[in-house]
Amino acid sequence: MAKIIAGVTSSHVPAIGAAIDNHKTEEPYWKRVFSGFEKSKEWFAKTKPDVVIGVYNDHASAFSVEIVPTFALGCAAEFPPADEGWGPRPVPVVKGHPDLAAHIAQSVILDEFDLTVINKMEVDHGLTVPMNLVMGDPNGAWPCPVIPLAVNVVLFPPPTTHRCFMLGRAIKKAVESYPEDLRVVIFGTGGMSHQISGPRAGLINSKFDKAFLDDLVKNPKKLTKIKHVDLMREAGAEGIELVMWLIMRGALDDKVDEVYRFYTVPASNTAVGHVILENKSRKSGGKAKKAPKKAGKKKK
Amino acid sequence: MAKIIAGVTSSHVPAIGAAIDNHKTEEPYWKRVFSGFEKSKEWFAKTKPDVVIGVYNDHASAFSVEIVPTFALGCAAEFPPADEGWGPRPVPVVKGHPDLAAHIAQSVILDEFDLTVINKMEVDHGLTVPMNLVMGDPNGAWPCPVIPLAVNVVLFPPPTTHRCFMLGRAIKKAVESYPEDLRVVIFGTGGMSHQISGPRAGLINSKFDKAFLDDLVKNPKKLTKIKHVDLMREAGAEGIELVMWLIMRGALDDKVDEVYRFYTVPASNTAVGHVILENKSRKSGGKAKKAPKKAGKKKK
Amino acid sequence: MPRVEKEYDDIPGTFVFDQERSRRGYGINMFCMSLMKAENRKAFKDNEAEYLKKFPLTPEQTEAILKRDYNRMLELGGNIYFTAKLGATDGHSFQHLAAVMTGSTQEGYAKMMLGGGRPIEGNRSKSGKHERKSKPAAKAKGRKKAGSKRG
Amino acid sequence: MPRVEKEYDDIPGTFVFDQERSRRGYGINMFCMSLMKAENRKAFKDNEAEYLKKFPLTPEQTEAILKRDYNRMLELGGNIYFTAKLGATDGHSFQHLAAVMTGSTQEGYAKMMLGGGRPIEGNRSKSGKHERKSKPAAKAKGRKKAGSKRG
Ligand SMILES: [Fe+3]
Ligand SMILES: [Fe+3]
Repeated sequence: MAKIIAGVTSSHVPAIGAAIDNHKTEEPYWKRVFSGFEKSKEWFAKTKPDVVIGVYNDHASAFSVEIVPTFALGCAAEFPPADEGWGPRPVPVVKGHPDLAAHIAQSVILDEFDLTVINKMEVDHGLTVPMNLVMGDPNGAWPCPVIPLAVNVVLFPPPTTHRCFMLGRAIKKAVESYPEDLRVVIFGTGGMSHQISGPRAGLINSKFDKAFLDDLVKNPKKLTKIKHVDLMREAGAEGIELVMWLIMRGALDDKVDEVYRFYTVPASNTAVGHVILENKSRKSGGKAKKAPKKAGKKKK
Repeated sequence: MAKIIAGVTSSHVPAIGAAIDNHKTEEPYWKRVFSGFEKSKEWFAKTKPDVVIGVYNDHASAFSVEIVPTFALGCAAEFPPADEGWGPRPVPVVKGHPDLAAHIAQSVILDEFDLTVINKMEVDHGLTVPMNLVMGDPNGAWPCPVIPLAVNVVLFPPPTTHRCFMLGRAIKKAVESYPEDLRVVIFGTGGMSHQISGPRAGLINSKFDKAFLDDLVKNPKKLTKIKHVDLMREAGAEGIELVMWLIMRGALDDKVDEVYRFYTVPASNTAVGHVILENKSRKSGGKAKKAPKKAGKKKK
Repeated sequence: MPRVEKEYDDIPGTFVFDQERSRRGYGINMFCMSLMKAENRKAFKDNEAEYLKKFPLTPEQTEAILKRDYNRMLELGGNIYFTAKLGATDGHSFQHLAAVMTGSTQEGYAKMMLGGGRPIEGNRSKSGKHERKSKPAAKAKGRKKAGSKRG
Repeated sequence: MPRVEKEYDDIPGTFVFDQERSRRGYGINMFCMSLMKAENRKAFKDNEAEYLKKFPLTPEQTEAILKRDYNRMLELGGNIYFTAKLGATDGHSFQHLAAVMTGSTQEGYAKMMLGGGRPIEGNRSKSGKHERKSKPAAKAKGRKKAGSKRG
């Protein structure tokens, strides 16, 4: 059976993508940011997940105001990088995992999440920047398939933190009922505190961010009570992207090991927060030999 | 404050639209069908709602397999008729109610329904055929604005009957918190038993349909326990459209008056079922003078 | 991954359009969607085989479309709400398509419908385990069990 | 219907993109989306005023776009994720746009960010009722209260 073994959060600032694409990662300003992800790349290379579920928000790239899905799960075989106004990022096409994605879609819809199923979509920096940061230089191809889950945070209101947490729970259940041994890592991206619009742009609330990180690890249910207005007030208008981190957290066990944390200000307009959380139970699932082989069970 | 005063269900067979558009309503075959809606037209003309919420399913007209929203609420100012392969139906453009639609969208998303907000959409026979049947000949313009709510029943799985009922409840709450006196009627369309695909096409289960109608009126919670596989088995593969009737029912009071019922077999491939349900409390809401005027309350 | 058997596979004469079928039939369904524009309908009718080359179709799928084999289209991942647009392009009604898919003449099918439609008794499941203990399936002319010809 | 006051209207220097704003700014945002294609960016740059005629824009909206008045675009229903595509078309970064919207030079803005960003103290609410009883807002150079210039 498949299993979610770990969760990763990371901000997804477009300027980070530009720094990578324009080979500026060694400049002092950017080195401060990228050095915080060195350990993450080692962790990812060692962990070698079979699939990543990438929770992110589309920034008016795949979805305009004509159609705005609250939760859109990418079930396609591939997702090309979007042209966000300066040409598509020079990164490989993101390969999906249509079988697992279809299984998750069916499972969470029957669990009463009103998913939008997507079979054609371009993905923007919201997904690909964290992939760069955590997976490293793709060098021609990303190391594993990624199932994109796009969450609306553009048109008010986004889903509540509580709803996001519960969707994470439903995704966990869905993955665990998939009849193939797969080790899955889930990314929650966006945030931390930032406002990139209007006269209050540049807002940073590090105290809020650090408390959010602490609660995310140890007391996520507390975060499921935050109202949108308070998130926007404390973490900036676009800091509301933090709701997505709760999907990641809901998909993990109640108790997790925090194996890494990094926080810095600023990257461009934004506070960068990043944690890696592992399920304590991770060793019992996935490819471990002791897990009974249930895949392929079917009637004659 | 706004109020849902009544609910209407009706099948939405495309051939009924063709019969109307080709002036065949007086032929004996069709007269049997249309005569069942005479009283409904009188009822609608007398009831004169300010807005209709039209729950229907898109038949691969607005949504292909590229993007399939479970629940998509039309918030646009207008919705042109779609060209389903024989040219658009010669009916007027459907005018929406953007203010009420936006209010409902915000309210139900905060109540944890994962709505897709739509600001551009063409509508197919699923919406316009029941409008013809209940509103009568539009003669240039439909009598009131209609907010389309498109429900996925094409790509398996559709939302459960229980989820649909609960969305109805959330819509009721949303409408009742809208600060303008509006009398709203909600349509649930599709069904009843029919299968239009494959070797089992033509399936009709009148016993099931009649029990469904009885339960819909008096014991809707029983219907919230039906599984998709049983709906498809008993009412035909496309009979699963019946899930949408539960949204209508959930938006009404627990106890309702059944003011009209009509059932006939066949219209083309389908059993036609139609009921009109009024809230017992209908007289206390809407434009009644005794309702306190709360609209327009705002800070200086 | 091999197809995991679904509970609904036991419903006779029925192709439930799930994501597995949707993926397989992507080309069929996107072709059918294209017929929502008059100019595309004309281009298709002018040279069907040529028009179909614009879509990712297997040779079997192309053949099923050209032959208007509606059941085969469903088997290959088509969905009726999409394929109905091909029917509309040909000037056919849903009832015509239904007759074709059940292996009936349109007249015979229409007669079955006027007689109350295909009965549910005997048509609930392939395995038979969902049949009720009510009276046996009616045997009236034109009211036949699903899947007698195919599927 | 008149705009019903929202709780988030009390957040200073902030335009929350709700459906009311989305409807108003439809033309601005659809114009910005069109800039996701290189040929459209070129057509726009070749003749901006002419290109804008293809979208449902009010004279105020057209003027705000031509003048690159990013705050005015937000006021008129634009959303930053859309208007950023106009910035990208001009070769500008998000940080440049942020500097413009706060009335700073890009250098001054970048310096504020390097100094820890705009502080939350004093920037929680217009009404002041959401401020904490902690120490008063820092007064460091470049760390200013939002909305001092507009909004
Ligand atoms: Fe973002
Ligand atoms: Fe239908």
